[in-house]
Amino acid sequence: MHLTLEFGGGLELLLEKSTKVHKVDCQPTMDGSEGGKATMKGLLSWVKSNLIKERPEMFIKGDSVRPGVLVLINDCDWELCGGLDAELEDKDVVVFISTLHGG
Amino acid sequence: MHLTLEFGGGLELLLEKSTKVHKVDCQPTMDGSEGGKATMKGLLSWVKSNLIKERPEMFIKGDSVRPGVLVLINDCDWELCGGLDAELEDKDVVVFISTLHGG
Amino acid sequence: EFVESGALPADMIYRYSRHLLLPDFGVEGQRKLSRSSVLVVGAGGLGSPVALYLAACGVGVLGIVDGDDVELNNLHRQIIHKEAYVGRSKVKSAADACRAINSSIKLVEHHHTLKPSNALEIVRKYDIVVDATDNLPTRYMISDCCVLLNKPLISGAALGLEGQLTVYHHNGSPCYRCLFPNPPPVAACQRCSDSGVLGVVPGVIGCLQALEAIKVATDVGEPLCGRMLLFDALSARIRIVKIRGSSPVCTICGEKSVFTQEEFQKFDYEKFTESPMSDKSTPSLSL
Amino acid sequence: EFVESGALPADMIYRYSRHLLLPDFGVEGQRKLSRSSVLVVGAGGLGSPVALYLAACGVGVLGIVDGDDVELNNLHRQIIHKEAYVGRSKVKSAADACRAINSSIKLVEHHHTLKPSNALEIVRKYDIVVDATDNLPTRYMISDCCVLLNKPLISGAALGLEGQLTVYHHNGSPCYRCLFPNPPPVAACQRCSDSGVLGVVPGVIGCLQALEAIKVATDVGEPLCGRMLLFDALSARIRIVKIRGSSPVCTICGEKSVFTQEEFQKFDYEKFTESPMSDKSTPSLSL
Ligand SMILES: [Zn+2]
Ligand SMILES: [Zn+2]
Repeated sequence: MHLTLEFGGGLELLLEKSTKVHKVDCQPTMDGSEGGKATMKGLLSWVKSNLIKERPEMFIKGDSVRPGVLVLINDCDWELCGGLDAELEDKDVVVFISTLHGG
Repeated sequence: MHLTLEFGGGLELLLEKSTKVHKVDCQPTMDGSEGGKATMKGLLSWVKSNLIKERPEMFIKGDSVRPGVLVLINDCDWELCGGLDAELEDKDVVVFISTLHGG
Repeated sequence: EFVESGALPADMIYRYSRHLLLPDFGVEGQRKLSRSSVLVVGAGGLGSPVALYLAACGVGVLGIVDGDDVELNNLHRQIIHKEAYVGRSKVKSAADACRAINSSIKLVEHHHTLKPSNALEIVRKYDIVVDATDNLPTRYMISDCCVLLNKPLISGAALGLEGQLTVYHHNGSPCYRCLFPNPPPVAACQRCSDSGVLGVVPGVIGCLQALEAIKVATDVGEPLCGRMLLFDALSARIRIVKIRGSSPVCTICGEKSVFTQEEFQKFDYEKFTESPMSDKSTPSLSL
Repeated sequence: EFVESGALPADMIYRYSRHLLLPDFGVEGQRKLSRSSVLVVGAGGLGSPVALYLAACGVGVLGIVDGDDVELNNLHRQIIHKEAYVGRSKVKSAADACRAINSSIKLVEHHHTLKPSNALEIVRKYDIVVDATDNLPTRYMISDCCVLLNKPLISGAALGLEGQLTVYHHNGSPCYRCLFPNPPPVAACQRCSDSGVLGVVPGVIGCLQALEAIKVATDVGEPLCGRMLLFDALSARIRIVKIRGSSPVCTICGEKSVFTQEEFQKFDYEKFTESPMSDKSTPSLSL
């Protein structure tokens, strides 16, 4: 499936060339098959393996994102869409953004 | 078809209760039939008849919008989509906004 | 306190005439503003435009709290401070600048660092709190304090070329702990002094904070409750996203919260976040 | 002119350290800023934050042009002016405020109303122009002038509770005439003095104008070329939309344009728009 993944608030520094926007084609199902349900859980695992180039502990903690990271599916907090179990559809936009503290 | 129409930059003053966002169900074809092509030309005529409550000359001039009004179809200048002949699809968002000069 | 009732005084009508002409704002909006009190925590990059615009627009009482002094390397973004104030108190500098543009409002200078020991006493006096600080422990502390005292919190942040903005604990919106129950790892706590910030980015966010404070004070428009604004200066993109509401299981604002003012006063926010409240380190630049 | 070459002077390194730390900006960005010159047309609601943030961030030369004097009813939004300057020149007031926050940049005061007769001569001296004016004929005039002299134009506008922003005549973006070849009917030309404006709305747009000017000056990021930002303060919604590019048939910037500097100097912008260039009327309020 085609997904647009965006990283911000400093998370982009964990990716190659600090690129913020990634248009990807992936099967974020639990077993990587085409048939299964694509979930956020599967996507996190895919992102960790395929996009994160350094310090994965700055992105993942346990099987979720680390504290201080907001996850948005189509501009909506993933907590409102099912969190790790949220199902993804073709062309969804998923944003990972680290909260800022400066001022 | 379902359309979201938004008015801004003062154009909302021409509408009932100065409401900016209107979710409408209409057939903006040239003859109002369900079969024909829905175009911006048809929509302008529909808006003039159904939404504009006063001073239509502040919205329409000839068969187009008056000078100083930008028209956006799904966040894109209608000049890039065919102008009056641009075809509309179900769930499109059309914005009419008057340019501001203050500062 | 500042405008008793009925018509506004003639000098106010002239000063705020451009507000009074606004159908959605008008005399009633201006009167509500003049009766409101707003506390700005931090007179830095965010606090500069917040304080200037809130003073200019005519809030009744504007409190500013900051324990730091003005430094030359603040001036690239903290436009409220003049070179002549370098080495002097930020609060004094900011309050003097606000008085110079509007002598008709009441300015209160709190020349301390906000801490659990003094926060309740200070915050209690105000209707609305603006978080314009620069560090994580203070952000948790202000949010907890606003929940305990039931004050709306206009929270902004800026770092590098990005900014974020939301309104906490108002109209069902979450508190900071609802969104971030656990603090991030220390390595994720970048500050302006570590990572830099383009000066005008806190300018944009600070202006938007002043706007949200005005909307909350006057009950005009839809404040950013349950929504967060994400600003990316480099690409000139702004996203306004829907975020979760107040969590029923939040340890601070949730239904079963047992967090008290006494506990607040003893809570060690620096230990909780493993991060210091003050940000006085000088960056080490090798150019 | 202001920084010769090689390393930045030590006082600059300290003052701008938070910019130098930014990987996307750094020493090269700061050096480009210090070598750039920006003209701000209008020292009002938009011009206040534009001038303050451009001065603070360290542009090399900042020119301000405005023929008006400070009035008390400006102060609710024009945060660059102090009460003490009421009745005095806006340009002097704004330049003094900018000098107080950054004495290391060059400030140029143009105490005139910008007109076809003087615009070419003034605009010619600058790299970038910021339109922070408040009326339609001046907006057409500045755009035409920028096309003739090939300068990027950072254009902002604010009225009521709304604002708009784009960058004209840069990287293939349109000029004002490409978008609006014909002026609107007179009745559509509302001004702040007719319709009011919430003070912080031009604050938000002005900060964003300063940001776009910095991006154009340093060639960092993607300026708002071929895009327009639409800001609705009441609902806290911001839309960034795609607009047409420069039109090949535009009478001013198009391939076959025959518009000359001589014609520009004689062009009657007030007659073209049926609207006056100055905005000194006092609103009639019956409260
Ligand atoms: Zn909570
Ligand atoms: Zn053109």
